[in-house]
Amino acid sequence: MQLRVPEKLAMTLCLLVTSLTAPPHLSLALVTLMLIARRAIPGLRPMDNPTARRFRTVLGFLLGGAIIMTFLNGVLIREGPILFQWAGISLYDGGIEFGVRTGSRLLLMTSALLILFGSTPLSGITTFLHQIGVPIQIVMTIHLTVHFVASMPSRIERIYSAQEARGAPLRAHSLSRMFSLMSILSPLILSSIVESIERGKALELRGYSSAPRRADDTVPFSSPYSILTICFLLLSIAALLLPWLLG
Amino acid sequence: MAPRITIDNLAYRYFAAGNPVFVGLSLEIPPGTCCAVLGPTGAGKTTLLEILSGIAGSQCKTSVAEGIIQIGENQYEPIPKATLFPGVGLLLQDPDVQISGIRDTVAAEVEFTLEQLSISATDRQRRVRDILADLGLSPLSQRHPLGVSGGERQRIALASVLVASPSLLLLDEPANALDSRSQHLLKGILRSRKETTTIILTDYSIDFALGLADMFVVLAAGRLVFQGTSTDFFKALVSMQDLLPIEYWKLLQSRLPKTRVRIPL
Amino acid sequence: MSIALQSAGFSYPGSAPALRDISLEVPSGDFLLVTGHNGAGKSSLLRLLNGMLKPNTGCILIDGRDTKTTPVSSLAPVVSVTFQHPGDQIFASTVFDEVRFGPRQLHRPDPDRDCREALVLLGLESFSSSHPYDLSPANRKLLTIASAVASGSPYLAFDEPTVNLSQPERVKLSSMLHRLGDAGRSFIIVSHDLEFFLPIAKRILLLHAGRISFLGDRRDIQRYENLARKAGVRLPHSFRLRPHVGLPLLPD
Amino acid sequence: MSSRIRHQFDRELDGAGLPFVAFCIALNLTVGQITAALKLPLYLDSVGTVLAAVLCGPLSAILAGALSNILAGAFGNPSMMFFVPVVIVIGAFSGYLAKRGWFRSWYLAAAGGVLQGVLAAAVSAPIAAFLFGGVMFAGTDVLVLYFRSVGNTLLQSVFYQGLSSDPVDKIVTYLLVYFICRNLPLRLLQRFHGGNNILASKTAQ
Repeated sequence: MQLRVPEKLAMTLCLLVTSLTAPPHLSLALVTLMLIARRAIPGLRPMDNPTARRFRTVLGFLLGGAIIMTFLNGVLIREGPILFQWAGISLYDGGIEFGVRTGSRLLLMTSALLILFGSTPLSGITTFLHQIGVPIQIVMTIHLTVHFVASMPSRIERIYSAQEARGAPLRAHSLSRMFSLMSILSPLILSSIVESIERGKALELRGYSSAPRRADDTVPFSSPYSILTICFLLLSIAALLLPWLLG
Repeated sequence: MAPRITIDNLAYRYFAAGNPVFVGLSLEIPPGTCCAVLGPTGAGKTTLLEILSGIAGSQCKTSVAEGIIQIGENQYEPIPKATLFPGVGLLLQDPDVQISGIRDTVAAEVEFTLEQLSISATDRQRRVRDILADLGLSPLSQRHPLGVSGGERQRIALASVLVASPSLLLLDEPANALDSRSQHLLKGILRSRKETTTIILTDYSIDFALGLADMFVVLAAGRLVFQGTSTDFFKALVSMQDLLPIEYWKLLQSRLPKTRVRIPL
Repeated sequence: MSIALQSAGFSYPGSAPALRDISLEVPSGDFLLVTGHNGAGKSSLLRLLNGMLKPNTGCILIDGRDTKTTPVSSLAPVVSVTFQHPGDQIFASTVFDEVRFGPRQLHRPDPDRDCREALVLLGLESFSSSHPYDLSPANRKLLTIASAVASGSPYLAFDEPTVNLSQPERVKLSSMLHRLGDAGRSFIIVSHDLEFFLPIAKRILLLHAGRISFLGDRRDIQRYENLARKAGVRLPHSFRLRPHVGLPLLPD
Repeated sequence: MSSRIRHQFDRELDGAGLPFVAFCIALNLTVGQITAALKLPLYLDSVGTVLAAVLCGPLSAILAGALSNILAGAFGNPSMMFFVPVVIVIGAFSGYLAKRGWFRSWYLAAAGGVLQGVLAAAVSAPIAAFLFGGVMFAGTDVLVLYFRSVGNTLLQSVFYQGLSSDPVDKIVTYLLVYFICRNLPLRLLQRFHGGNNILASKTAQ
């Protein structure tokens, strides 16, 4: 089964709404379901190895964090009956329950979003956004941002070396490091402003004008609302009403 | 149709209180000419191109201008207020900036220019294919536009300008940062466009313009020092000594002897 | 005062060594031109010199101090390294403040005087209250060079200082190099621009695949030329033609 | 989108504005690398938003903020997406301050930073409390737990935790933006739609 972008977006929306309203065991069940779907459904598989690796790290980190937070909550939030007592440390039911609820919610949200962005190229999402009428400026900004983000670390590194070589106190006590912040941020912003102006010229010279001259003949959007999309949207509404349904 | 460019008594400054970039500049460039604008740093070469392309009028909100500019049939008083896309194309000095970075392949990057015009998708793709073939970029069409060599990047930038078929093509220091092979290639491309396009390019030294430009304009500190054919330019260079910074004049002089033999006198 | 590299080697984590077994001494008053193909290790060498990178093998002694144990900030008064892109360091709102930053950070006794002298040396004195971004790109490049000069470090290292400079700025740069060279300052210059630097350099270092392929006096240029051709670096035309018209390879 | 907003949006995101807003977003997303390298206990993750507010205008700032969090969510920490309302408030508020001329002197900018910090803490507290139970998987979680264990409600605890860090962070952000923009040459300032926010004070000097 090949999922298309609108279907995946509707599915993610549905999962996000559910994560906010569903009880912990349902959330955890859905997380498991998503993990299976990520392997089984081609449209949800990660695009490449780094994405797959990131998925595993983030989720693993989150799981570990959730367990620690649940424990800490159980110790520090003294509500409800004591579940467990050992060497002067008491675990309270209220805290544990709160921890489990928050942890499962975060797990579901994170896995839903990670699967969406791990399996869909950004250009697929932006094309969809443009087709449903999001202004072209926003779509272009997203693409340019991704382009800039990729070049940022090496740029910061270059500025850092250049300023350190001039004697900027980048490793001194914290007050002078505060001042050094200016000597790093300033060149970064100044050179980017100059670059933005040049890029802006190039864009306008190639016909970009902020008053939109939208190409009306972009590939027509065959049918944005497939049965699957509608199902997921309806499910989202159902999920919204979940607390009321469960009483 | 290649347009005739007439600049009449142009005065320009970036701020009302700032130093003037141009004072009383008048120029005439016949249709289908390749005109080289020479001059030392700060002579106003880039500003002239930016004014003609309309980008100065559109972006420099505090600038002050006087005079009349005529490009083909259109008259602007004093200068164009918005970019004259697609009739006028300007290739900026730094090709990396001209490549927008919002498209993943060379073909899509070049096509982006046409998306601003109402042209059908099939027409767009045909024009992109043609221009890439013209500039020898067809093998790169599916590569990432920033993952190619410097000379190729500049040709991609040029393709993204030329694909809109401007009848006035402006090039800012196109020879900068190009090795001699790429320069040769670029010259060939420009020569083949002379019929249909008026070309104005700036060049710090005259190496690139030699053998390509039919007309030379020399600016110094915003004033016109010379305008005329290449033959006249070589004759007049001796008399420009007092009008140009001495180092720059020497540089122009030093570039001449090698080529003088080629000029039929 | 001297800089000494003792069989220094460096590799970025997880990749092949960028520099291998580099032994080199730069005595006071030297003018060392570092050449080599892209990726031959030239910029790594510059970063090793001011302690930004620490050698994995061997050691680097700057003024007798090991860079591995000395903080970068106390090496800066000895070696001042300037990188290629002016945009990476310019942050002040006037040319004067920009140039004064270095001498101030290095606690020089009279930063204002250092700054004025450096601006005069590079012919930028008339711009001292301009905004750096109101200068032409070429003058902005000279501005970064002036910043290094003003820092008063006896060793000045530049990465591709002639890129983007046109004739008048080149003249200013070369007069600065001559005057400071006569005053006893030492230069380490990484550049492709042999046409500009061969006539003024004292020694030439050729790096090839992270190793020293040639290190010697500029008078050994013939031997350099043979090795350089193997390393994919060619002498500029204007030099290669000289022997054909009966001139020595290098002008004196 | 009403036509007036649309018009303002088009004006702010003109040729130079669009790449600059993209840069501001990239700055928001990567400024953490700088503070980490300098070992400063600051986030500064709205410095790009405030910069866009001053140089381009309020709508650009809102866009910069919203896209920063959405992209941060897409590429790293998905919970960032739920704080989009917070950054929209930050963008709108700083855009408003810029328009009213709060970036014309350092003390006004600092005062704006304090207000912004309190506002940010107030808006993010309900989201952090009700959606995440105050758990953000950061060092600050311990602080929230501390406030709770001494008897505050969850919402209060999250708000106090926000108050302990946000105002300082925003003061530094605002001052940085103030000093950087004040140092811009007129030639560059005039290219931006919001350049007038500072131009007036510069030409007056």
